Amino acid sequence: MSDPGSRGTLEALLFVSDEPLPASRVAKLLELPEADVTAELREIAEEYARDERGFQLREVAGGWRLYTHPAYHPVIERMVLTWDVRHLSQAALEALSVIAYHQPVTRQGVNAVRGVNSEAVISSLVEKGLVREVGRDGAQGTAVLYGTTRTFLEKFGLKDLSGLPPLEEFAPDAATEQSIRERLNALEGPEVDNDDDAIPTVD
Amino acid sequence: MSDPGSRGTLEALLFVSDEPLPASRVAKLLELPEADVTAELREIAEEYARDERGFQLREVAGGWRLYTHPAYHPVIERMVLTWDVRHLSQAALEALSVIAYHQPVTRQGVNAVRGVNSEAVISSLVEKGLVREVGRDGAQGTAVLYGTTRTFLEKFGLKDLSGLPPLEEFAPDAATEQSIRERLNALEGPEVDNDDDAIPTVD
Amino acid sequence: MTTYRVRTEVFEGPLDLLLHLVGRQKVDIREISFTEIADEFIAHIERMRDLDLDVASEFLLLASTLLEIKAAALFPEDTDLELDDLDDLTPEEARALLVERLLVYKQFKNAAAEFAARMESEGRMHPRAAGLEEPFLRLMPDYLEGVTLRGLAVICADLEYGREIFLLEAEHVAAMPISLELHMESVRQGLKGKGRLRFGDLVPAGAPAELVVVTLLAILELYKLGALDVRQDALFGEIDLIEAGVKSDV
Repeated sequence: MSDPGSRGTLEALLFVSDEPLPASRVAKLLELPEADVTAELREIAEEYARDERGFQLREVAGGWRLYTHPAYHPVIERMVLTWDVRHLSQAALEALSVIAYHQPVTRQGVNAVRGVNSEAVISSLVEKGLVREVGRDGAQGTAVLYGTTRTFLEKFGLKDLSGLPPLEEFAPDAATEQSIRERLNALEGPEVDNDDDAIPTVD
Repeated sequence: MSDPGSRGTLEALLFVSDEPLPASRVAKLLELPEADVTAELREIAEEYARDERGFQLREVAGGWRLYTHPAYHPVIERMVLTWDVRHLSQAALEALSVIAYHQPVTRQGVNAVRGVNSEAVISSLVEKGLVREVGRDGAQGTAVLYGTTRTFLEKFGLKDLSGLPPLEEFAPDAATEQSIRERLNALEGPEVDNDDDAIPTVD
Repeated sequence: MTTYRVRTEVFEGPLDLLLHLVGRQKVDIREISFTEIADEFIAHIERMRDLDLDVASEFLLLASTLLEIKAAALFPEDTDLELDDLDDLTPEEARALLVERLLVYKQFKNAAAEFAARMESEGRMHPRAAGLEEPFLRLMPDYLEGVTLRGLAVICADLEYGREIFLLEAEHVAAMPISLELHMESVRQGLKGKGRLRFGDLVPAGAPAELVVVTLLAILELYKLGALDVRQDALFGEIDLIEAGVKSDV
């Protein structure tokens, strides 16, 4: 029953952890190969899903953590006051996405993409623990560099930053791109159409 | 799957509770007869025991609560003992004292009293189980409110927070206060002396 | 929820706005028509008037953003070196720059939508956070070894008195920014235990105007947070502050 690598042991350890539990740490504690621990954790995760348990085991932010199943969110919400993360504003989400993809990045870097001052929005992201100062930009003197936190990974269900969907996926589609180009060019009259190839690209 | 009285629903509710959950409360929440809820809870408890899970469902004073299975207590103990044993830094003690006296308080509140960013320090207090999230500041959107834990109370043998010594006991005496004022006025030059009464006091 | 939906349509910056305008009409980059854009705003506000004053005022905020567009020749000055000399660019080059900027911005706007969706689905899962059970708590290293309750109280009192000295310095020595948070904390502390206070207790007669203003702001902020209740029985009468949870008629 208390076989070190058993499901029960892992369940018990996960149960008392209030942060993602790295498989490496469990492996060290139980003196087992990390691969075995990871395999057993995967199996537990699958078992919970198969048995339609009220909870699930997920790999997030560098470790494994137990969560409730999303199907029961409404009833949990009725019982406990939950932090509704949906309340991030559009502005905050934009700044967060720029920081997530461009980190480490200065506030000016975020401003440059958004075309608007992002100071207040970044402060609110720092306050919410989603973004933190990760250093100073040597070239720009003392400009603060921002990056995302482990809380960010947890809140967005990411194992690590490599789990971010590739930015290319979000490139505007051909039709949108075409319409932006056309509409900005349209007032110019026909001679501009020929210039299309000559447009310098900025990246 | 999300049938109100289902095993999944009850599991999810038990999962997010860190205190015994009365069957009557669950019954009210789910609008089900208490007897049905109790029967289902018993069944879940038996199932966990039968399947030799790492956790068990027990009826204790005041309700039902999930606990780790005693068979795994030695390994949990070993895990707890591997935790960081360094003592608290001065910064951590400051943050802890501010949280103890001002709880529930946001990180911004701690920053305001300490005059420096307290993010890392608060995180370390949370990790050590001395401080925990106690809610969200509704007015400020999603800012986390911090308070001290049961561990904190136990360590100091306090029944509750009202046992904290009143801060006023430790306020500087009149003489100290006077000397602070004089020192400040000295910097100002003679014409300010008349303003003595106008110095705002905030207590 | 309706408000929330409307709010997502609110522009926040020049690029956001331009992107929107581009989607609706033709925009000549060399000569962004301020009139046209202003008309656009007015039309929005007309539509919003019955809906939500907040939304309307956000649009007004945008009007000033537009002025910024004009003033900064479409881009905030400090953002991109290449854009500082926008005047030197040919209209075609300027247009091309703007197109690229809009495309990049659009890309992140799309990414932000994905983030919103992820956050929404993550918010439906609640992590196990119950932590250690009692029997294990005693095993935790004693981080508080040698620390006494008295010690903690002294630290906190020192910090608060340090803060007061800082306040005095701020008032007397230099035009330092006055922290609203510090004052909120002070008012909160003042009320704690006593239950109620008069405004005059916080701001003595003859106090500098800045202190009166910041104290009032702190009170309003605390009122907004629900930390206290405010009563004033007569016009220009004494203002009473009552700690939340304390009976106001006592």
